[in-house]
Amino acid sequence: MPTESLHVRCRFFARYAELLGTEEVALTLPGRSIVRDAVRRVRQELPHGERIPERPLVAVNREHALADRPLANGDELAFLPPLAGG
Amino acid sequence: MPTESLHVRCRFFARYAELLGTEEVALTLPGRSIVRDAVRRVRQELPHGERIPERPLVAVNREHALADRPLANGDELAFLPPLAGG
Amino acid sequence: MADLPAVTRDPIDAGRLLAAVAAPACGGTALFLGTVRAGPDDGPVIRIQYEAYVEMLEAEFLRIAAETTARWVDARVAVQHRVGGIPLGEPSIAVAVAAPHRAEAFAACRFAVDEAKRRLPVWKREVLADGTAQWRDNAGGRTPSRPSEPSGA
Amino acid sequence: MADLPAVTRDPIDAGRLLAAVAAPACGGTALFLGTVRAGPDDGPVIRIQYEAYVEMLEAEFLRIAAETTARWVDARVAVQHRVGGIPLGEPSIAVAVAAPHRAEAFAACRFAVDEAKRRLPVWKREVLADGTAQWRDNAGGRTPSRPSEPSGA
Repeated sequence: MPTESLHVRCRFFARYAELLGTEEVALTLPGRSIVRDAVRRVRQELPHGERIPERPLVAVNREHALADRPLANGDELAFLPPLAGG
Repeated sequence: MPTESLHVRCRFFARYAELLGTEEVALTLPGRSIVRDAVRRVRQELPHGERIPERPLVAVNREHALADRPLANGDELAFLPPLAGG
Repeated sequence: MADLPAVTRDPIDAGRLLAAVAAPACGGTALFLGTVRAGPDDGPVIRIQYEAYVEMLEAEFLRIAAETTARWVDARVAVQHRVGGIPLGEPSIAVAVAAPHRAEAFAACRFAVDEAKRRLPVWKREVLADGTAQWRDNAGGRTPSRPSEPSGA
Repeated sequence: MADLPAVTRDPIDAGRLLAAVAAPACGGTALFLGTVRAGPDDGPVIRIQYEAYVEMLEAEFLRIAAETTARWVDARVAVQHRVGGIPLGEPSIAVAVAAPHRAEAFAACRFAVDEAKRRLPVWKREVLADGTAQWRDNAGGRTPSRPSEPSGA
């Protein structure tokens, strides 16, 4: 089974962009990573990453996603602060 | 107790006006009459009065009224065909 | 709302009802429009004439608005019913409710519309292409109407 | 509806949504407008900035519209969310539903609005008169925001 690394794009919105001081990073993850792995990497490796909650709302490719969703190469992850739409 | 006669105005709308060929009649009723008495008089005495149902929807002074509502001198009764508002 | 007539012969302007209920404390506004509808079995209806007991229609619709604000005290309510000839597809009734939150706005609007359908003294006369006409009630019943007027719009 | 953008920076025009859903078979139309509201404890908010994950906002709102027509198959649905700076009192969201009967129109409109509030990736930044700003979520929570931009409208 292929276990090459995955390249994903992480985007941060609203308050999360303010907390991290950035709106976007590229991340390389081991094959068969899931959303939770990407969140952990962001929290451990980005400056101020620990300011992001352990279980933030995340979207993958513009759809709400659960923490155990498998990631694919090229996915766009979005870290979403508590919503205020409407 | 006063039992002089009552003078009321009866108005007919939409299909009822068509059935009776009139939109309005004046009626004189005994004192202490109720809505049901006025309906009975209309059905018995007006030409084609029997075309009006025995228990039509009636309003008194622009408010829906029950058949046992007492009438007062000068009341305006309205005979309302099945409603179609909205 | 005081500046908006509850009964009109003119086309209903939804924007006027929305403006009439707008208020800083109201975050949700629900509007209902009831429209003259061509049903699948309606035949060639060319226009619909709404007849009303106008004085009672106005009084009853304002009572319904007052009952609505009595039940939802923070709601602002505007109501309007059109009478006379109404072309297919144009609204005959409008109810707008603004409230602090959406649940109240929806519930109050629904209440006022349901009461209106049940209580307003209005009758619907459908004029068909062949010149005949029929009364149509809210239960779907049809009764012939005399062709008592010329069929021009 | 195809000709109406689901996301806009311009003022929401309720008439356009109503026109987009109008159809001969639809006798009832329900419209909801969510408005930027000044609550009793809101302080001197001078404007509200709606930020969004715009690509997802558009996709998610259209998914909600599609889910609504999947549940109410005779309903016609139009949705719109405004982003950017929105003055107090102007709508930020609009949902219009036309359906053959009013019960469906109300239920489908309410469903779409509830889903929108729960799912749309939008954030509300309140700018206060003293130049500070705060994020405001749908649960009523407030979090300070950095004054990262000039406070002019």
